[in-house]
Amino acid sequence: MKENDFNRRDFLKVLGWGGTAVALSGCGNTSIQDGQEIVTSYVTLPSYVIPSIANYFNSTCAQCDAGCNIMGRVREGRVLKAEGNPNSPINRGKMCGLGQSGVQAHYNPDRIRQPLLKGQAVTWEAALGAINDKLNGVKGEQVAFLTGGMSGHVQALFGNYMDALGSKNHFSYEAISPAVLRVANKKAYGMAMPRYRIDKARVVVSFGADFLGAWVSPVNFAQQYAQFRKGTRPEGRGVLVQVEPKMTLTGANADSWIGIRPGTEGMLALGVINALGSAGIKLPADIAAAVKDYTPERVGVNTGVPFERINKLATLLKERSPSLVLAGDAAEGYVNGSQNALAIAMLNHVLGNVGKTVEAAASVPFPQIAPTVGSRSSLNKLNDGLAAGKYKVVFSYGANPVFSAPAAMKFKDNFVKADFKVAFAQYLDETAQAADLVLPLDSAMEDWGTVVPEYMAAPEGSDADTYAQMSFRQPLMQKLYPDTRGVGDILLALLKQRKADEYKDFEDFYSYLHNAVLKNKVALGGKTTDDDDIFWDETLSKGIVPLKGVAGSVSAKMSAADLKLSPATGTDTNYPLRLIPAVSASMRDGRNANEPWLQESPDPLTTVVWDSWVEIHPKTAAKLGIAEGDIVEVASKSGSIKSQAYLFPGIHPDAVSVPVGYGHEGMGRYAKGVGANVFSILDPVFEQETGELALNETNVKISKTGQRVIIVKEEGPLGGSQDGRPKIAVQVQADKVDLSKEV
Amino acid sequence: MSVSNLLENWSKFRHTHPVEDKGHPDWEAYPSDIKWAMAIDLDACTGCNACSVACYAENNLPVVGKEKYSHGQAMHWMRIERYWDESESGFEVDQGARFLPMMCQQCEAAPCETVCPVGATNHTEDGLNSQIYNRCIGSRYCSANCPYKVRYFNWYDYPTTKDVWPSPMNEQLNPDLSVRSKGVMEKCTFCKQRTYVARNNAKTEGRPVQDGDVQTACQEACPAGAITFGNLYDPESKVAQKWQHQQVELTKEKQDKDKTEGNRLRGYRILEELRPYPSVMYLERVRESAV
Amino acid sequence: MGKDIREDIAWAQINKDVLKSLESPRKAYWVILLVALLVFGVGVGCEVYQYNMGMGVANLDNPHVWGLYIASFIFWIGMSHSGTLLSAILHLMHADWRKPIYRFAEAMTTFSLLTAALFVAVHLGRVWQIYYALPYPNERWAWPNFQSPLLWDAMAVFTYLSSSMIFLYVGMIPDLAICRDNIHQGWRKKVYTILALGWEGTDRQWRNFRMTYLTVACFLIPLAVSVHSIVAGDFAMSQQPGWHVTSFPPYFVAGALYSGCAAIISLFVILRYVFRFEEYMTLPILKKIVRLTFAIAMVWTYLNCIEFASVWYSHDEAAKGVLIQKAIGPYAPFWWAMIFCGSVVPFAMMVKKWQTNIPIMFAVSLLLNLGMFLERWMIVSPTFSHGIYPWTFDHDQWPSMVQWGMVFGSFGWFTLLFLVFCKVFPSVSMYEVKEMVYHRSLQSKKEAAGEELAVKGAN
Amino acid sequence: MSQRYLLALYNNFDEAEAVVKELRTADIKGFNAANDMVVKSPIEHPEVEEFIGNKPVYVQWFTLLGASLGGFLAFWLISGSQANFYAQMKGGKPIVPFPPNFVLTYEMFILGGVYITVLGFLILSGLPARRSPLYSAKVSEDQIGVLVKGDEGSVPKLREIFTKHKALEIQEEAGR
Amino acid sequence: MQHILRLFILLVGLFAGVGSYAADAAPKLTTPDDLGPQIEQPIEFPHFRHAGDAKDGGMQINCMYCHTYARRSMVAGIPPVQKCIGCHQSIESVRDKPRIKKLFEYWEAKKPIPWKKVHDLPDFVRFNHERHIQRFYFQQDRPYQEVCGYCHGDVKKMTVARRQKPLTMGWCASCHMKDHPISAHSTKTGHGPNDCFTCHK
Repeated sequence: MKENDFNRRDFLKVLGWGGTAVALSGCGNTSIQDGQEIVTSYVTLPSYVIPSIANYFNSTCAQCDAGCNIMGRVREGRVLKAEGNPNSPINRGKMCGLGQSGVQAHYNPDRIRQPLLKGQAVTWEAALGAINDKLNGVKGEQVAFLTGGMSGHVQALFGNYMDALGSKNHFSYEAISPAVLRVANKKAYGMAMPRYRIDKARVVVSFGADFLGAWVSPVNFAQQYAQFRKGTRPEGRGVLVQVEPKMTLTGANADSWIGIRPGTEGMLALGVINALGSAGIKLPADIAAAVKDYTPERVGVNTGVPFERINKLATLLKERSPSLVLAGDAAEGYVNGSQNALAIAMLNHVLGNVGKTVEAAASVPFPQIAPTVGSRSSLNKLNDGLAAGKYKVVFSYGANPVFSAPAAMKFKDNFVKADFKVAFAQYLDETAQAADLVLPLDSAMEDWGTVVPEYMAAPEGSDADTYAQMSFRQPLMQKLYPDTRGVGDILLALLKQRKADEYKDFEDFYSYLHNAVLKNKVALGGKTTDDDDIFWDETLSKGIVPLKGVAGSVSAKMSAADLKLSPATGTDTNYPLRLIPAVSASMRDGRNANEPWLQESPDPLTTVVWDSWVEIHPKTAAKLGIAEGDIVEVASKSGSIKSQAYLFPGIHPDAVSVPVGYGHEGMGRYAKGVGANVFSILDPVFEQETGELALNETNVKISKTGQRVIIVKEEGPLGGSQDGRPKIAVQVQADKVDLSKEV
Repeated sequence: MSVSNLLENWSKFRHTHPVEDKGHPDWEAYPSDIKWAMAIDLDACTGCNACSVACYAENNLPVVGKEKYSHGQAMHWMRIERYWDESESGFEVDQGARFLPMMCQQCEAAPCETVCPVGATNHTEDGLNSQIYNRCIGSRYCSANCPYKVRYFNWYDYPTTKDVWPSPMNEQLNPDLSVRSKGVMEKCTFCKQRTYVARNNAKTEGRPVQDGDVQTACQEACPAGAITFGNLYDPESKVAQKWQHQQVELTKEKQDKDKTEGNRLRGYRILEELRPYPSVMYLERVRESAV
Repeated sequence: MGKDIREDIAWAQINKDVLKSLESPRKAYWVILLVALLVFGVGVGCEVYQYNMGMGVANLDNPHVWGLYIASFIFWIGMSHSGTLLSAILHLMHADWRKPIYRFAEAMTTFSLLTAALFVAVHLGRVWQIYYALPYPNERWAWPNFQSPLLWDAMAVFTYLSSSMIFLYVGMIPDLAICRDNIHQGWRKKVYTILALGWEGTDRQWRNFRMTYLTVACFLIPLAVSVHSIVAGDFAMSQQPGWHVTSFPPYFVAGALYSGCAAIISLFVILRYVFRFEEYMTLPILKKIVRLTFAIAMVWTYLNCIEFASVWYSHDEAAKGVLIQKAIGPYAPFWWAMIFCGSVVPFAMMVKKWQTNIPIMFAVSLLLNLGMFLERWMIVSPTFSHGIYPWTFDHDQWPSMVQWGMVFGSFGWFTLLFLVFCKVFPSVSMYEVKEMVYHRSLQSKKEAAGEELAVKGAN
Repeated sequence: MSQRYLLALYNNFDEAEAVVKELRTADIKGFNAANDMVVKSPIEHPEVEEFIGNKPVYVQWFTLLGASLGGFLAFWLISGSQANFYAQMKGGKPIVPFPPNFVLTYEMFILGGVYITVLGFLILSGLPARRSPLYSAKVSEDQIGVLVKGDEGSVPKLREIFTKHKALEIQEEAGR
Repeated sequence: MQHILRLFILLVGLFAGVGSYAADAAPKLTTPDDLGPQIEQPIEFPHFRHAGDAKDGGMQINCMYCHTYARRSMVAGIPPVQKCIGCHQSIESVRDKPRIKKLFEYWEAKKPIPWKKVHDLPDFVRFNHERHIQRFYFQQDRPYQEVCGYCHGDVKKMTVARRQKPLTMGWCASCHMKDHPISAHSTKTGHGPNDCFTCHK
């Protein structure tokens, strides 16, 4: 793909509408109608474009923060499908369903098409002018900018803009993020996001880390998992043990799923360490002292896990090394979340996994493009500031806090207190609805940008210690609507309002990016002698820029002194059940809820579609007299929602679970009014060290409303039964098969 | 012509399949060197639905919405089934759930083919179970006779139904295959539009189709690489090697290995005993009993 | 017990009575016609709606792809069998009591087949492409798939429909001649003149007529059996549990005769009243049909039990599952209603007093027909809702109002056709009634003379 | 010599039988009982055939022809069309599978049989026909008609025989 | 009984005739002309001038010079405006002709020309130009006029192309069932695929 940019952009123009017409009319037309259809030819056309043969352009997925590298399949100027980039170390040519749905974010009929000032469509000049007016009247510290996670050149530009405003009020917010994990990892391993080598482990014990579903970088982990399960591996087929109160997708794939009492995961980890010690693993003295009280018997009573099982787990871990122990959302969403995570990390240290299956990852050499990761604690700060009236102008980009903040935080009320709220948005979501000015964003398939993933996977055979990468995001087709803009373009325009001189050379974000990349040609893997255009085109066509990263290191030792495990909070007699907001692989925090493929693809475990549900253990349900399809009210101290009850055996009897991401009041036709928003009833309880919202600390009570519906789901009336058919989904015990010679 | 054809090729027309010969009746003109087949490793499958969404994207599947879904009118060619381990007392969850991706099994002796009154579904020379949308008159007998229930009927005219492909979503539609109108049966085609291109390119280059020339959309997407697709007649292909290693033979309704107790292989085909000779081999899910 | 047909009734009186039915039926005729028209209108409305919206409005789904349309198709095909039974089988058996009623039974055959054919169209997702299923040389060079039982069905139904139409017509030619001779104006005259083909009752005509009638009757019997066997084949040829049953063809045939006989009782009662045929459709005839129906009911019940038994003793878990589901699953009320209507209600026909009680027999016949309709539904639907593949079981699927509307519409359509036929053509065979009274009077004369005469009768 | 038609109507079969028998035995010049006499009756009456003399019925030959042609052609047609260019396997069965073809053959066998039989009936009984001379509607009601054709010279004799057997009515018309 | 015998023979003949025709009726392998309607195009492109024989004043340009995708892709493709301009900007002699003026108008406005589709197959049909060109032009070495002309008719004598062949399914099949030599130097023959799936998408 060595065409200059002009041609390429030209090519991205949609070729006529003939192609669409062809696709649409299906089986109806059997007659041959000469001269009815119009076949539009290009005016000019690069030689690599052949009608009816697809071109692939590399880009980066924007559906979640894992930053998978994708290829857009482009035909006649339309992007049809996203496929994985085979050269990517992250997703290696694979894609998840969420990523596939990116095209629906792009083609979504509910995208905002013009800037909206107080609900009225305005021109960009007017919109940007309004921002300028408002900013001119306020001081730097009165401006707050709320973003989601960011990285790459947009991040750099954003940093410049905040500097230009003289504001330090950047709040990076993600509704669902491994924020506690980062802090705990920093303590335990010395780095926030080490590289996990599931593929090298013989045993993986995951404490609520849904790494196949929604945790950190699921496509990468799923591939590692596939390796891990191969009997032909030198280590043999790996064993997965999942410990969590509510079965996640990963739990559903475990060899052993342990439904633990919510909040006691750390204790179980210590119990396992204790059992390992009794089984003959040499424990450092401090650790041995710390875990001495956590005998399997006691832990068994507290966690609800039979102590034989703890011992068995310890035996397994002892016998099969290396192993990998992961701590995830389910273990961390408590007041004592980071202690849980630390206790779990300690298990890795005890087992000697650190350095083997927990590897150091490198970071990008340019700190200004390194990812800013979001957390919920920053939202608290913003909320407090807004409540105190500190901020006059608030920007919001890539976040939807009005939807995802607990109602008890009263975020919306505080948000509207600000004088002028600007939302950069693709949809008219809840936050955009509350904003004064809405700036329509390009979709990720129309936009330029670069992405640096937080979880840095390394390709096979590379120098993994120093491998870091930057991925390109480039337009896969011409803009659908002329009046949307990329976030980079908007930031640049805003910067020009502040520092016109510095940025006058850059016509748009593309030229900024182009310039920035070529300036750093050598660091990005080029030679000084390379022709600029050729280098640019080659870089773009690869989509991935390997960087020589800054090597990190994992700390080999962990002191038990860090570990003070406070007991799990008990339940309330008025609210006897623990609410576990479930993060599903496709819905995540709900930002993609308006993509119909995701709404229609069944939840893997309950197979429910197009609605939220309340998972209740059959025993609990029997106690409460609840049957499947009953509309139940889930009430916490902070509010209540109604949804349909689904009897689910994979949940702790003292817990109920409701998926997050549903219950939008805005966004669009596919998301609006579908399900209930469980974020709204979360109690404002925070993790004690990080200040993150403790997602799993809400206690609820369940009551029937008397209504009953037929749940819309994929599974039939038998639920998961095979009705005695001998050979449908067959399972075999590992010792009954010979996996070592399989092809 | 056809009567003379009948008399000339009588014996050919009396051949049965798949036991007697290797595929297409016209094998003299077209020596059947391709038999598309699949192997799905249930031990690798995580049930994540990526394949299903990829199928929606590739094959112009309509999103029917909640109301029609509730009537069971969903159009997922690839569906993920979730089973639980069963015991006397109900479902057991200690070893997770069992996921099973289920799509058209492209049976060699497909029950659906014989019953179509207009011959809209046939067996192709490359071993697929073809479904010709514009020939279909919608008697739905094929679906009635399909043991796997993997055929999906267009109960409504989805191209013109509200919110199925509202503009501009229709621009995502793949022009390589038709968008089905109402009253037509459809099903998984093993991404025929892709195999077509692969065969075409191989022919132009004057070589046989090689392993890796073509991937189905589900295979391409599957993060765990649970799906293997390829030419079963090509001994070099991965799928053929898998079938061979698992000692699963296409033309047997009861595999030899199953006659011996305690074989340590895990390949099987679903509902093999009904003798449709499915082209999809599943590999049993493995679970460790040590924990 | 009422009286049988008078043996001394004048032949001219027969002509007069029957021809009167072409002119002045009771008011009830017009009421029924109007109701039928309305009901048919509802059906047409449903079809228009379904045609425009797609089959989804029938509330069928994947995999529950067949519903009441197919059930009704079988029901109507089954209904047609009684006409053949009366006109062909009993003809060969020289049962002379059939003569006053066989004409309308044959008409019923034809019209219920026409109604059944309607359901083929209603059922198809793309009825506008139905010509794809016709075997004719075309520019596409494509032929239908002759392996498909549906095509056999189409062929069998076509053969049956055209044969029974021809049979009905041929048997009617002498009566048409009577009409031609007695009606002297209007379009009817023309119609009768054309249709009578110049029949004059010459010895040559009668000679050939007798042979033809006999031959076609001989053909019709195996044809009728084959038609419903083939319809049974739609199910029995498939691999689905609950359908893949060897005894389906005889079971279907028995069911067909059963529902047909029940329908004959209903129509007997209606025609007798509406066209004032008390003189001809006498209670002894009713008694004979009722007895025949009872016998067939028992055959059907037996075959039903056989079917259950063979499923039960097979080791096919799926088929067993379907049977259990029928009995205790969501369809249980309908299934038990079918058993009740089909196997228990007929015992009412054993009561001698009731055999000639018109209201009771009318009610019983309606119940039997309800039972037989349910039977067809219980064949089609439970297998879909609880078939071979557990994931796709589907217990919550019920026919929508559109489906029901079309089912009712079909009754309207049938009644409409049937009533119009009875108004336009003599629904009692005049010449055969004449033959009947002639032979009977001859016989009684001979008996009176003390002579021994071998008369073959049905009883 | 010109021909005359005579129609006599009788009340019952016995009288008609007597007339017919007499006409058959009577030797009347210009009148051939075998060819020139037709008995019309409102019902099918096998005895008529006996007393009018044995005349063969050929309908069954048509039946044979129709049935065998129907069956043969069905098989030929179906197999031929199955073997056309788009011959594609279905369900692993042969392209020309016998069981289904036999089912259809069976149906076509009957179809052919019925159609050709009825065709034969029409041909053999001379239908459709014009109204014959001297048709009386009475024969479709309750009277038996005996229609004869004879030379002018034979008319008085015929009339005499008719009246002898209590003819209800005698009509005469010139022949063509 | 002679008339009955005659009838028998007649009937047998009728049935046998009709039956044999029906079962054996392959439309003849000729490609009769079935002229489509005359179609008005935005520019009345003179095919005869470009592709016609020299004696007719044509320039004998290979079809695939302009319809360049035919040998590489499913569709033959309408050439981009650029292609027309490529030659025509150096052909001064015809620069003032109205059609060329129109062409340059499009070019200067950078607007695509909305050509009408002449050979329009139903949307569920996949006709692969590449396969046919490869098979007959490259492997069998037939002249391009014949290869293209088999379906498109004698375009080199037309101004605006007009459909000449019926393009029906039976018409396609008539050629597919014919045995064609597999290459110019081979006596081996093969016929076109007959899987429904090959052409129906």
